[in-house]
Amino acid sequence: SGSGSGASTSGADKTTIGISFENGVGFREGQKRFYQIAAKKLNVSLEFQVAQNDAQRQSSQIKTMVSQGDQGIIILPLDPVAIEADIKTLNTAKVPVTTVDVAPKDVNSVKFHVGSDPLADGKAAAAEFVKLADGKPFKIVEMQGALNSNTGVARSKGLHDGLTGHDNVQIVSIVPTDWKPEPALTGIQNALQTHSDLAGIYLPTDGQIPAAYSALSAVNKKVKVGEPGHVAIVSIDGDPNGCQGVKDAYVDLDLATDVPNMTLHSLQQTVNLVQGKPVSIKSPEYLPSIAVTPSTIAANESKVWGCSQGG
Amino acid sequence: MQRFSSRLSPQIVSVLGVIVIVIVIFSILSPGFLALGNVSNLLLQASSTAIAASGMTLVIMAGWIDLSIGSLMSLAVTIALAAAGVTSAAYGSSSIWTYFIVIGVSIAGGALNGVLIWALKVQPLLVTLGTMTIFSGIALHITSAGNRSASGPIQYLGRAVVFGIPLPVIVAVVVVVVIAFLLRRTPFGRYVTAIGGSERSARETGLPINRLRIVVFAISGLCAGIAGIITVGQVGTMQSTFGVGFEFTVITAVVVGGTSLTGGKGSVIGSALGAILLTLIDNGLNRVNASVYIYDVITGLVLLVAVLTDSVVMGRIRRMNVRIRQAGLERSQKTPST
Amino acid sequence: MIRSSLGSLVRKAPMVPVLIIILVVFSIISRGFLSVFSIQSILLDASVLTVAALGGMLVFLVSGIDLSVGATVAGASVTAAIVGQLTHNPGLSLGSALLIGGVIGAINGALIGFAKFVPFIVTLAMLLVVTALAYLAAAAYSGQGATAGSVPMLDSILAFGQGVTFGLPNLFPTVIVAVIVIALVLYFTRFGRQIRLVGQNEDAARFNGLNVPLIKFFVYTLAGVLSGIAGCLLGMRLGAGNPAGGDSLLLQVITAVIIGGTTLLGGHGGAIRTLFGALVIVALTQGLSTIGFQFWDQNIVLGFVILLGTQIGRLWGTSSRTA
Amino acid sequence: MTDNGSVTTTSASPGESGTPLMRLSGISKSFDGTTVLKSMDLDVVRGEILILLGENGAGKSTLKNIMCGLLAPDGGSIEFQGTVQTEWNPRKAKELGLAAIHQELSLFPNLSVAENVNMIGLGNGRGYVETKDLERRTNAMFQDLLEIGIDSSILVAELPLATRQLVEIVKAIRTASSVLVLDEPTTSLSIQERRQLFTAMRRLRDNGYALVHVTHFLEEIEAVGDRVAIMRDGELVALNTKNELTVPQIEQLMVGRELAAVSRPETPPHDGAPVVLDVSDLGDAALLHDINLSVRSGEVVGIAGLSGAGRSELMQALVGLRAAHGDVKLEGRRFNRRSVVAGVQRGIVLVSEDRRTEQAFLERTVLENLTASMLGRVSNKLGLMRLGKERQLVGELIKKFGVRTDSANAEFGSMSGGNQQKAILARWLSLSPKVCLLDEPTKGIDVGAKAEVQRTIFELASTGVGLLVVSSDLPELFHVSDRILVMKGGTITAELHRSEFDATTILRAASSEKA
Ligand SMILES: Nc1ncnc2c1ncn2[C@@H]1O[C@H](COP(=O)(O)OP(=O)(O)OP(=O)(O)O)[C@@H](O)[C@H]1O
Ligand SMILES: Nc1ncnc2c1ncn2[C@@H]1O[C@H](COP(=O)(O)OP(=O)(O)OP(=O)(O)O)[C@@H](O)[C@H]1O
Ligand SMILES: [Mg+2]
Ligand SMILES: [Mg+2]
Repeated sequence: SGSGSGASTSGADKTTIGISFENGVGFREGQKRFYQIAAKKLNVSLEFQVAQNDAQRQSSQIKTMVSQGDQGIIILPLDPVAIEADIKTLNTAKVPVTTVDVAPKDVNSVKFHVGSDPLADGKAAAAEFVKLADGKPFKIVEMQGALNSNTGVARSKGLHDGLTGHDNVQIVSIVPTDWKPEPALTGIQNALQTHSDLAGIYLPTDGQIPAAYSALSAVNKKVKVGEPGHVAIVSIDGDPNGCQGVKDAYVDLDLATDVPNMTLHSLQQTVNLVQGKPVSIKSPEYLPSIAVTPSTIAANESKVWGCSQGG
Repeated sequence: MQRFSSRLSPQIVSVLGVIVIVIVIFSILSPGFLALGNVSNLLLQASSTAIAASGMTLVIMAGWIDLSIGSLMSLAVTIALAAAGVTSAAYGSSSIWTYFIVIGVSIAGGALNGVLIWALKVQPLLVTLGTMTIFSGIALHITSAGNRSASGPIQYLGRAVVFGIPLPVIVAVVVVVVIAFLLRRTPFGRYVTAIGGSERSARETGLPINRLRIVVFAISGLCAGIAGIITVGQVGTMQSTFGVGFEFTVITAVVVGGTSLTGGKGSVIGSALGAILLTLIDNGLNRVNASVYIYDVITGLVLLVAVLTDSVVMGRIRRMNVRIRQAGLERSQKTPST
Repeated sequence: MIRSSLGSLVRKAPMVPVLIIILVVFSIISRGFLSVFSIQSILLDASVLTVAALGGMLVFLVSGIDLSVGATVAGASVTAAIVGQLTHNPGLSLGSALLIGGVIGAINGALIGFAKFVPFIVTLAMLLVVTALAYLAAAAYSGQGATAGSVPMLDSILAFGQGVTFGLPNLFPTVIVAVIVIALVLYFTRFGRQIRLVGQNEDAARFNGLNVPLIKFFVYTLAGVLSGIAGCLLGMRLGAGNPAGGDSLLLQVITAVIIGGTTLLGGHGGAIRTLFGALVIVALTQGLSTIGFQFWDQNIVLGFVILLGTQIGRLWGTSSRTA
Repeated sequence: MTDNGSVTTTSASPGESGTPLMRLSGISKSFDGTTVLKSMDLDVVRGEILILLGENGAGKSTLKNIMCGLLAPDGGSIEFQGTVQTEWNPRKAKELGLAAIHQELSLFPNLSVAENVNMIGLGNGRGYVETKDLERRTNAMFQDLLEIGIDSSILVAELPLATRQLVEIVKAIRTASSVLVLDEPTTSLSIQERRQLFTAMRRLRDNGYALVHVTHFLEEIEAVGDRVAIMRDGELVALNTKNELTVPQIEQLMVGRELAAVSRPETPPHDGAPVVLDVSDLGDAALLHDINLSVRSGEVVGIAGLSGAGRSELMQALVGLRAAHGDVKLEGRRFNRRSVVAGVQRGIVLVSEDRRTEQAFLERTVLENLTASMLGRVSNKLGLMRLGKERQLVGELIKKFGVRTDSANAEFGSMSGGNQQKAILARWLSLSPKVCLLDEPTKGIDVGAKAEVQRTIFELASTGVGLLVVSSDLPELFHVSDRILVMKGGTITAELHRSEFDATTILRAASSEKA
């Protein structure tokens, strides 16, 4: 039986939208949840296919969806270049296709793309560190998302761009993590070990926040924002860890991806295309992240997807 | 003399050599590399790999292999957290029972490997490849690939510090010493080594191969479980990627430590040193802020050097053995005429 | 007679019945699984895996192991893409991929055959180094990973790779050729015989005047070339050279080879049975995802196939022996 | 098929020492359809050494495996001390004090002699292994049982074959308390090692053990035997007390036909014959030194020596399997870039001693094993195999050398030890060499096959081939050699011509402290 929330419950009359999705990690599961919420709102049924980080499999799964008669297809590209070919096939087959989160190399090859703006997120993180440093020497350690992920690479690039010209903010170490918390833990441990005056930690994903806590508390530096000895944490995603971290005032800044709108718009426009209507939002749409800090979280809680229960 | 040649194994000498070289290099590049703090840091980071590697050494010494440990440790932790009612990435806490569940599941999983090999009559590689896939499948099925918060008691083992020494390090030392003793000094260990030397002879000698296999794999599973609890406790969260590829890290540590994948030759201490070497490399690269792109290049090259020195040292020892052997033979020829 | 010859076939290639079962079961429970289209995509997805697995199988035959296969495939695909973009010459593009594969294999072979290094470590190191270099190259070419480091293939190559002739994906004939060639090499050439003898007993091979180091060197080199070919196929398939393209490949290759019926300890193995090993993996995962299985549930099923698949061969084999 | 000249068993009643300790009745066994044992009956009696004879492939080792529970018989029953054993397995056999010496030694090369010998009940009571103490006890054991001094801390992998065989023997004797089966234990033992083994066996017999001694050396009947059991094609064809049968009768019973004694060509090679192999000042890093020897065309030069003397090493050095310095000349031309391939081209081949590890590809087919050394001949310039030619060639070899196998496609390992040996001889001798190095060529093969090998040796010699033959079987060496070199400690210590052949001289030269 098609277990898991992804199973196609394609009722006869309902439109079925196929979503070619990426490997399940916490953030993706969050997105999935909001797609299902949106699906209820728009009364369409979804069919998820997970590509297991295998671009080949994604390509053949997309074909499978078509052959199974899904009316519209949303793609979360694993490889922005490779996906082009599949988009071309779908376009020639006149199957409405949109992309989400990761833009294809030529974003105009799809009628609609919605995603976050990893470059901007990275820059925002940089800006926060610059602000905190306030001209004084300020050492930070950077966790690198993953080299095979557009988002990860772009977020890093944003961070580095944002820091150029602010030589007082120094990245003491860049740690490859593959989005995993374990390498993040050792990376931060080592940074704290090497630089007793480490002032900030950049995390490309909230999934690594607990690891940061662990490393900090091991050297008794898990201190709230504003209190002496606090090590700044800036992170991206806005998942439950991020939301909670900001609430507890351990995290200085969390850049919450606007998952609710991202999923809603993506599904809405795809349905529009299926129904032969034009897209009602200019493509590509890059949703700005919701920046929340301990002081602003109360006001914005409703906008941060991770704050809604059951994240 | 002869003792030396066969006991103080050359591979240990060589791993130690490489470790020293790596330490020297990094100490030059990054002062304070050998600071007490960083050393305990290193050992802490090496501990879980060392623990799992000790168990794996038993398996490999017998000429078998266990690919399932990574998945098994994630399965054990997943089940334990689920049992404790943790269903989210940020909320919910484990209970003290977590430990019993993890231990239980990992021993059971390991033993299952042993039983399957016996029941299906196929090579361990194939069986553990199968269970590896199944274990991780079940684990992901339970969490539907979501993250799980690992807070509360499950963190004790990973984070406690005793007399200024991180508890995981102490646990690792104990595990390594115990298994090393098992392997070298107990009948059980010698049987395992014997099987690695010649499974046919073991059968003709009447060793209880099947029972031994079950025990060995159970121990390997147990070690993986302990490693799992320590890691997840340290990290404080469990991601769907937890344990993926761990078996490769561990097997690498074992092989770098000089244990031969064909079985019969190797040492637990060597494996522990292998684990330390791997940690050294990462730790050092972190400290000198290497480019993310060259981490793997460096690691790869160091591994090659490690085995190179191994083969060199081996050569010297072997030549020495010949002389020793001849001596032994001379002795064995002096036979009083009947 | 027929029964026993069937039996020996099944003993040699235990995945044949498994594949048949899978196809039958899914064509029953999932409408249109046996459509021309899905067969095509099975063959298409199996192509890269199969060719890479052929190399893995050869290495197993000399009781070695090649952990670098996935990395080599990815590296080759990146090379093909970059060279293609620079020269706009399909021939050079594909040729360079094969060359890179061969070189990587040759280095493995030299270190293992002549320098007597442990295969596990050598190929592991190679896996790490090649992956890193592939990322570096791709990132350098595509301006620091604005596209996660993957490089587009030449359109001409892409067109061929995505194309279908007489209902067969263009890539598949390449695969069949590779399988047949390797099978012929193993059964009808001196080299093939030498591979098996070395794999069975290295010392005896030496005493019989076989040049063990050289043979190993050639085996790893050939495996590298096959990975190179697989890299081309991957590039054609995806339309891009992707440094991460081989990440999931290593485990699939090992699985395909092992369940295909090749033993790790050398001596026994073959090309045809490896093809079926690969087909089983692909057919199974595709079948399961068409009926809406999550990937983790697919893995559970795959695991059971790995465990029990070989049993069918065993039971049938023994029964047909006594028959 | 008990026709042609089978003798009715005038069995010496096993009743002398009461009921037999172990009784096998109607034991049958077949592998993949080929029957190996057909309703075999055998009584094993206390205080008696039963010599079990039979051609290669007669089923002796199979019977041994069944006796110690390693193989389950297809039919028949096993009684121990009068009680029928329902489930019979290695553990049960061990409990009842049955132990065996296996033809293909059951040792662990990566463990020390001490650990090998004491593998069963290693911890003896204590939970851990006292290495020192273990080694002391083991050394003592070798002293008491075989009167041999040995350093039992050495790894078995580092021991010469012969010493390994001794380890296997002690290992078995240690665990045996009622029945001891010895499957060709003497194949690579030197004369005096044999003597010591036999004394040990007699001592065990007098202590009420029952011993079954499988061998191909008929003189061992005289040496230790009490009764003789002869098997042919999986059946017992004769069971007699020691002196009831003459050697020719025995041979006939084993082989099923008359064995014409192989006589050596009366015309010995005249001294004018050209020297085909000429070795001067050969030596290596480990063992060999100052070796000078020459072999004339058509001459058979035997090499005697105790195990460890370096005879195998010399052989291996001559074909480049072992690094060595010094000059080697083939037919007057230098042969210093030595390798097996070059050797085959220049016409020198080595049939090495350690069949299992150095020659056999056990899981490959007989066919592939036979042509392993001549792949060049069964494949063309392009490297394509000429399978038809190969099949035909192999067929001829199997017939010519009387290899007993179901088919050319049978697994090599499924052949009996002796037949494996024949196959390997066939592999090398069919290369029509000019110089032929044979290391223990008749080791573990039956009288019939031995005769054939000797005939082959003489044939080769008569066609002008020069042979260097290592053998621990002195009578055989005397029979085939024109000249005998004695080796000790890695060099040649004596040279004897036919007239001077004599066991004691050789023994002295081989073992005396000063050469
Ligand atoms: N495992 C096996 N599989 C198939 N056939 C076998 C197996 N073991 C033995 N045989 C066959 O059984 C027959 C008897 O073998 P066995 O080893 O008992 O002979 P043997 O009397 O010991 O000969 P030898 O004196 O050469 O040792 C041989 O023809 C051999 O081919
Ligand atoms: N000291 C040794 N250490 C390791 N292997 C040895 C040693 N001596 C011999 N061998 C190997 O053991 C086998 C038997 O040779 P052995 O030691 O008995 O010397 P030998 O003079 O050849 O005596 P024999 O030929 O009667 O066995 C050969 O393969 C030889 O290479
Ligand atoms: Mg035998
Ligand atoms: Mg010898």
